[in-house]
Amino acid sequence: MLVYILRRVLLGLSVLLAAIVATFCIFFLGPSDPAGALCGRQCTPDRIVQIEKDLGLNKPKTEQFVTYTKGLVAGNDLGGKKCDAPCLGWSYVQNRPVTDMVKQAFPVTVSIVIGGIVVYSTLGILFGMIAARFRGKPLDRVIVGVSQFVTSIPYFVLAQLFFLYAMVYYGLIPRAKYTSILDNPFTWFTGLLGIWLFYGTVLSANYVRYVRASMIDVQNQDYIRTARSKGLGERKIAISHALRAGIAPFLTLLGLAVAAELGGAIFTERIFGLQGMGNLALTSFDTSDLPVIAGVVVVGAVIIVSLNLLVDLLYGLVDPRVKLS
Amino acid sequence: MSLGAGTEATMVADADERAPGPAPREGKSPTQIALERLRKDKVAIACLFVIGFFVLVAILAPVLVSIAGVDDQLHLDQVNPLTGLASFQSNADHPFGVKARTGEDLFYQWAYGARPSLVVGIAASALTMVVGVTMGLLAGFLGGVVDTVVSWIVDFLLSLPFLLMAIGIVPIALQRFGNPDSSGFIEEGRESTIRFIVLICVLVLFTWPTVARLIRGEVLSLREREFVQAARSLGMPTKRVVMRELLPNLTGPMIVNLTILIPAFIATEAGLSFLGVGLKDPTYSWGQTISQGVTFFDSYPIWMWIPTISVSLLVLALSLFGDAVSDAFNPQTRR
Amino acid sequence: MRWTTVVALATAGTLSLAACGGSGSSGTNSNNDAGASNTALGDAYEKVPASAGQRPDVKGPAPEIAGAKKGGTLTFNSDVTPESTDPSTQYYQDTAAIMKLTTRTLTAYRMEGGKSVLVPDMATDLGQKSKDGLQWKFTLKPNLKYDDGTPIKASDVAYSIKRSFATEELPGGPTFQIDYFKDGDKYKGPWKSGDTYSGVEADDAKGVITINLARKFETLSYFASFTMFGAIPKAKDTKTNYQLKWAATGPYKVQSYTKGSSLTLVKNTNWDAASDPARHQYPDTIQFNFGKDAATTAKAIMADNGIDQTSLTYDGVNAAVLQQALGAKRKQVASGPSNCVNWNGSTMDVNKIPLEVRKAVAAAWPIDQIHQAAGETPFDYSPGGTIGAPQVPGFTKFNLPEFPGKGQGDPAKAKAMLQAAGKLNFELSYYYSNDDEAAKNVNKVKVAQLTKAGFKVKAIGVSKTERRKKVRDPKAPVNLGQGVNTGWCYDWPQGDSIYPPLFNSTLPNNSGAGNIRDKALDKEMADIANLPVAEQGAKWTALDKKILQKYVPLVPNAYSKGSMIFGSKVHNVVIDPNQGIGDFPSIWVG
Amino acid sequence: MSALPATPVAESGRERILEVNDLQVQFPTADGLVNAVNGLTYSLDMGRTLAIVGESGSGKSVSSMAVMGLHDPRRTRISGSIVLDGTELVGASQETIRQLRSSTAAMIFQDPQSSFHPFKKIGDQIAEAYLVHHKVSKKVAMTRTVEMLDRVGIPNPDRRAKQYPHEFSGGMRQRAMIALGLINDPRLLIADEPTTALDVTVQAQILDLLNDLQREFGSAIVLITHDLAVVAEVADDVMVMYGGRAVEHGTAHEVLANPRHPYTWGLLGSVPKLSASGGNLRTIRGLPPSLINLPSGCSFHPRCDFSDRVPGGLCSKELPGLEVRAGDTTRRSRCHLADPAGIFDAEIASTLE
Repeated sequence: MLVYILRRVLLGLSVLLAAIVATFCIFFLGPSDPAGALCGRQCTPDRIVQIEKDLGLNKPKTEQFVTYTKGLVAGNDLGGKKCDAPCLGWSYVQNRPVTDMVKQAFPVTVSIVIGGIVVYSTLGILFGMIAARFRGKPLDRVIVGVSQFVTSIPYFVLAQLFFLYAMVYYGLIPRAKYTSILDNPFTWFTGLLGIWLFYGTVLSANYVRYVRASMIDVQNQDYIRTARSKGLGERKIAISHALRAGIAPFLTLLGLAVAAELGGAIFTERIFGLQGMGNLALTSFDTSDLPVIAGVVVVGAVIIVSLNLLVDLLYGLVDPRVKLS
Repeated sequence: MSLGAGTEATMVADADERAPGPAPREGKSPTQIALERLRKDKVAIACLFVIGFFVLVAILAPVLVSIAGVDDQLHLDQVNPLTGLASFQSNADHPFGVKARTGEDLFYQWAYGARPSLVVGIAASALTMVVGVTMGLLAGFLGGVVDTVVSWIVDFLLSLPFLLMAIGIVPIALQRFGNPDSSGFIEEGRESTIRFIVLICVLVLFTWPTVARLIRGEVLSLREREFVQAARSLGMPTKRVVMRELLPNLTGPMIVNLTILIPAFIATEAGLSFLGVGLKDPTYSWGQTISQGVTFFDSYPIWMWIPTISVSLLVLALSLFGDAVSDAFNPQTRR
Repeated sequence: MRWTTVVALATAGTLSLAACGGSGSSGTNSNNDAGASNTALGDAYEKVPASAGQRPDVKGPAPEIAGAKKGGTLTFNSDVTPESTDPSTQYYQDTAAIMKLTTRTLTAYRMEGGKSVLVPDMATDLGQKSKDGLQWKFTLKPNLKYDDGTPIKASDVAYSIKRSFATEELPGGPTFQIDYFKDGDKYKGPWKSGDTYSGVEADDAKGVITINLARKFETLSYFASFTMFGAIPKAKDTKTNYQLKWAATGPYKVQSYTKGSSLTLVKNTNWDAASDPARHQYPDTIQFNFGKDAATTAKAIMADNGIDQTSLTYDGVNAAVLQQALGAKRKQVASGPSNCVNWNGSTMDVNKIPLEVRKAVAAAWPIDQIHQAAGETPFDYSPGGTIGAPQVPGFTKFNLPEFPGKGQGDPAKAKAMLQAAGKLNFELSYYYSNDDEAAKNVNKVKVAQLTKAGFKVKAIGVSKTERRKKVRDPKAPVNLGQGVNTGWCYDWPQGDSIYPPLFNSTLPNNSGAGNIRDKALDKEMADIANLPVAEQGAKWTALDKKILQKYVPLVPNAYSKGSMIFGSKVHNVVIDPNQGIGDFPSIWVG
Repeated sequence: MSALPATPVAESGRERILEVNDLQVQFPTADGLVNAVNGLTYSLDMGRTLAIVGESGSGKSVSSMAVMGLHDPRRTRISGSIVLDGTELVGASQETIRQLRSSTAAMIFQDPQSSFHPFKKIGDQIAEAYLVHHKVSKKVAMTRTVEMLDRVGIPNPDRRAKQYPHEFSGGMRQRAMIALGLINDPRLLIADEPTTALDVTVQAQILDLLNDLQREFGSAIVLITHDLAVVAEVADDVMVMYGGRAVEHGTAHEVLANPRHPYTWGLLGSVPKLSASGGNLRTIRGLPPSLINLPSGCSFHPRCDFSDRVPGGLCSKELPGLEVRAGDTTRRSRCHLADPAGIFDAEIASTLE
């Protein structure tokens, strides 16, 4: 198991490093004018030169990359602007370390995503199992039909309508609000609950059919037949034999889907007005604040890689066979 | 000891006896059998009609707009300058209404908007399949270093946040490949072409790894199967093994995947356009229209609802059809 | 130029954020139809008298607002996030309005029946000027305190001013102090050049701040209302992080601030109402939420449920609620003139376009269509045909027949003018943002109309960011829409903050309007600026007329308006005509 | 269809454990109704071993699974009668059937690789079966499990019980499967191809084991196989199935040495012989019948080389009954041929040597 974990961690690290290189290449080697953006309104050519010097933009790209990577590990001092590790660079527009901005946005996005994962995993597995159990019956048809329907409507339209009708016009669900879990776990929970329920429910529609197919597939497995031939009751078979096997592929899917969830969080943050990483990226996109976008992408990659790692480890717990591979 | 080579294959399949699979029939490939099943599936046929309808709309867009007598010009006189909205939702001149303020015809944008949805959906998923299947085959069949490298690339690409990357890549690609003239002028047509290509590339780039992973898994299990082993031990060239033995057996998962990808891409295109990094004028797309119209969903509902319903219907039809295809290939998961 | 959202609000639903702070848009009036049905709104503007200028004798406290209640929470939602809340660098309308709640300044505007007048705030008067006009003294009122109870010293104010010279560490603020103050170009702020600066001196014992000038600055009293003329305790200065937690001197102090997301203000118990003639302290808590989608915010406020009843937004009247705002929910809208005048991309390079052609452009300019295509509404503008804003004290509003400030333009007449000048098919070239829905629509209108008028049009679509650079590029190979191309928002209500920044010949190419190079004009502007403030208005009016007629550097399109929408339990929302945004300290809930 | 009490081996004195009468199993599918078992009748006494042989799709597994009640009742139509140890299973409640599983009738599945749950320890999986039917502690059940693992010849049973299926070799897994089958001392053991996946030496060991266990417990065994050598070694009786019906049913000696049905001939003919040096294997021509559209008359007639010897095209018109034919005493067969024994002796026997 230890070897397995080590291997996974190493793989994750190598992937992360590559993600950093790729991000750097895309965002810093591309044509852009960071100094011009940072220069502001009383801009003179001298000032641009000075800013470029401050930010090290006049140096060769390879050196810039080394500086960037070094900043991630050990921090940087950009022309008197102190940028502590992990330094993701300096925001041209906001005149702040990117790390500060990401630090602010990070817990918001992670809260949304994690809460969403809990809700949609629960609902997805629950409804998927129910549908599989009542395969071909009206209940199954209703569940599958509704999930088909929900997944077909663009998420952002649903979110807008939900926000306006459920939260604004009729006030059925309290307006979303983020408070740090460290400040007040209770308001953190109540503030995000509405979003989790909505986001999780909509997303679960994607997984209901998957879990259902997976459970049906499991039902057809030889070992379920064996369990039945032992004289085990159906409930016991469903919970102790089928569920465990049916969840394994779902876990894999979960790992794959984290990237997509981060995307979903962008729409969620935007529409529900939460200042997470997606909103941060969009704002920075609008002001061409490339270091911020790059920072968000790098941190996004970290989230994906670590959640993937977590899923892999969980998978290792569920399926004893992976320890060998 | 066995009953002899002639019955070997059927004996292997004996395990399926309990779960009644397709009854053996002479001279029919799994694809043909699946097609036959599809033909009998009423839902699948209905979905095909819906899909066909939108394909026709896309192809016949110029004809449709000329029948409706609408164009892509501004019609400032069509809207109330005070509220910016038209007084009608739909009339004979503008069956799907007009946009706020500018009075641009929405039927025109809807008809032409069908094109990018379908083209993106089909082109991107076809490309994704080609790349994904190729890489999956290479990794799964050749194994060794190739497998390690491809699997690593797959892991790497899947670790990048897709939407964030898309948001970043689009403007950069525009600047890099836009070839502006001395005054920074990028022709409108050129820009929308670039956006189109970038969008497809981004979709393909971040989706092929999923396909490759799946195909690799399939190939790994197929590789151990008797007929492939036999073909290899007989010294059949790799290319022939792949083309003759592997690919035909991958048809099922490939088609099923394709039917999942197309609606997913159509939905993604709409989402990206909503975020402002998808397609832009003069390439109309439903996602764009939705994102513009969603503000007015209560005061001018037709603006948002027509493209929303169109996208939803198309995606629904495509995914139901996909389910039907998947069922046809794999009756075990049949509803 | 105070920074504001001069560009029209992006069409709803798109996720683009306006780059600058502030409220609404800009504009002229629509066609006659609209004008007729819009009389009420249009006239509302006309009724606003010119701001009454300066009232040096006003003392605190501010007169109670009839019926105002204390208590409650007031919530602001905005799409836009403040760029910097550092008092030394802030230069945005919205941020200024927010910081008026927390930060007292030497002078301040206060609302008197819809008029905005300049009154002494922390200072006892509007400044005492020496005979040669090169030295100004401001005396602090006694017993002023920070929110932690420590006294405010004259040197704290001086320190705050000195910080504004540190443009490298704290970029983005106003720069008049660099231009006007003694050695302003040499002093680089307290970190680089040290604490001693001959331009700003303080005497803590007497509570006097002395400002030494390099040249006459008749409107310094107005400039002294900027937040850089507040007070910053040096011991608590955290340099670039001061913007995240700043010491309060006004009726409210910062309870928590998450940059880009939210700001919570609570009552400052150490604020002395008796000495403050410009502010009230009604709500217990004032909450700001930033980065909220404008359309949903607007819909929520109009729906008027729960917390939205005590919420408001300064994002303007979003198109999504326009119908309601014009009809049933009219009472939830406050709209009034702002400090901006709009010319919607009509700046013409006088060196590249011959005068006759410029006149033809003015004749053809499709003012109403542009407003409509940009999504500008009666809440965003009223007709206007001058460069200066009419509420500037002493300014007399006028309408030249060539510059009606409204209407659809006359392409046929323009074509005839071109023909007469032998300039048919003259090429007009300009940049527009092709990633902005409204800008693209406006461009379509322009191309159609100008082509009809016999011009050859080369419209160059670039990204918003790219365009920001291009329009200021001195060498840009285009002749239309360069420099200060959308319009101008004055920093204080006097001509010296309008005309010289636009037409001075010493300005770099494309950083003013029209690239006029005329020494005589420079002299004329300088002469007017050196007159006492009270005498300037009429002279600027005449100059405005002269510039329009002689140079035709731009086509005035509209006087901009500021608009706010608010829930039914929000009261006394009045737009400050000098800021284009509501006067936050006088709003109450209940 | 014969409605006679159908026991070819009338050996009284032994208790009858299983009696299957006119069993029909059908699966409705989108392609049509699959007739997997069509009127199967047989019975089995304690202490005896019945081998069921036939090609894929002949219904041998389906009929045995029906005895265990393992078909999904929602997607299967079963009619006829299955009496297991005195209990009628067709139409019985799931709970009744559940009680009988493993305790009265146990099944050993053909693919031990997939028949064990991959995520659970072998010992736990076997002990689970004991716990269902015995009110004992987990510890007791585990002791019993280890005992059974030892019994079926698994070395280090203590350690092995704590391992996962993937850590077992094929033969070991099969032994564990048998241990699972026998843990509740079932009166009837159904072994579905228990040796298919194993190499020959292991095969022999497993078969010996089954034989030993049968002797020890006196259970009845139904052995489903396609391996006629295995049949010859362990079976008392043999039933040959084709198209969901029994076509020949008799003692092992009768059926293997003197088969009376052309299909049995075909099966025997397709067994590779050690003596035949590189000679072609004989196979049965054609493909197994479609279970949706069974051929009219005798299901085997399209593939039968001898149907032209039956006059009047009777083979394609009328289904022959499963009857004791002239010259036989106990064995029953389903063929229109007037003198199958003659044909076998004259034409077939020589080819089988």
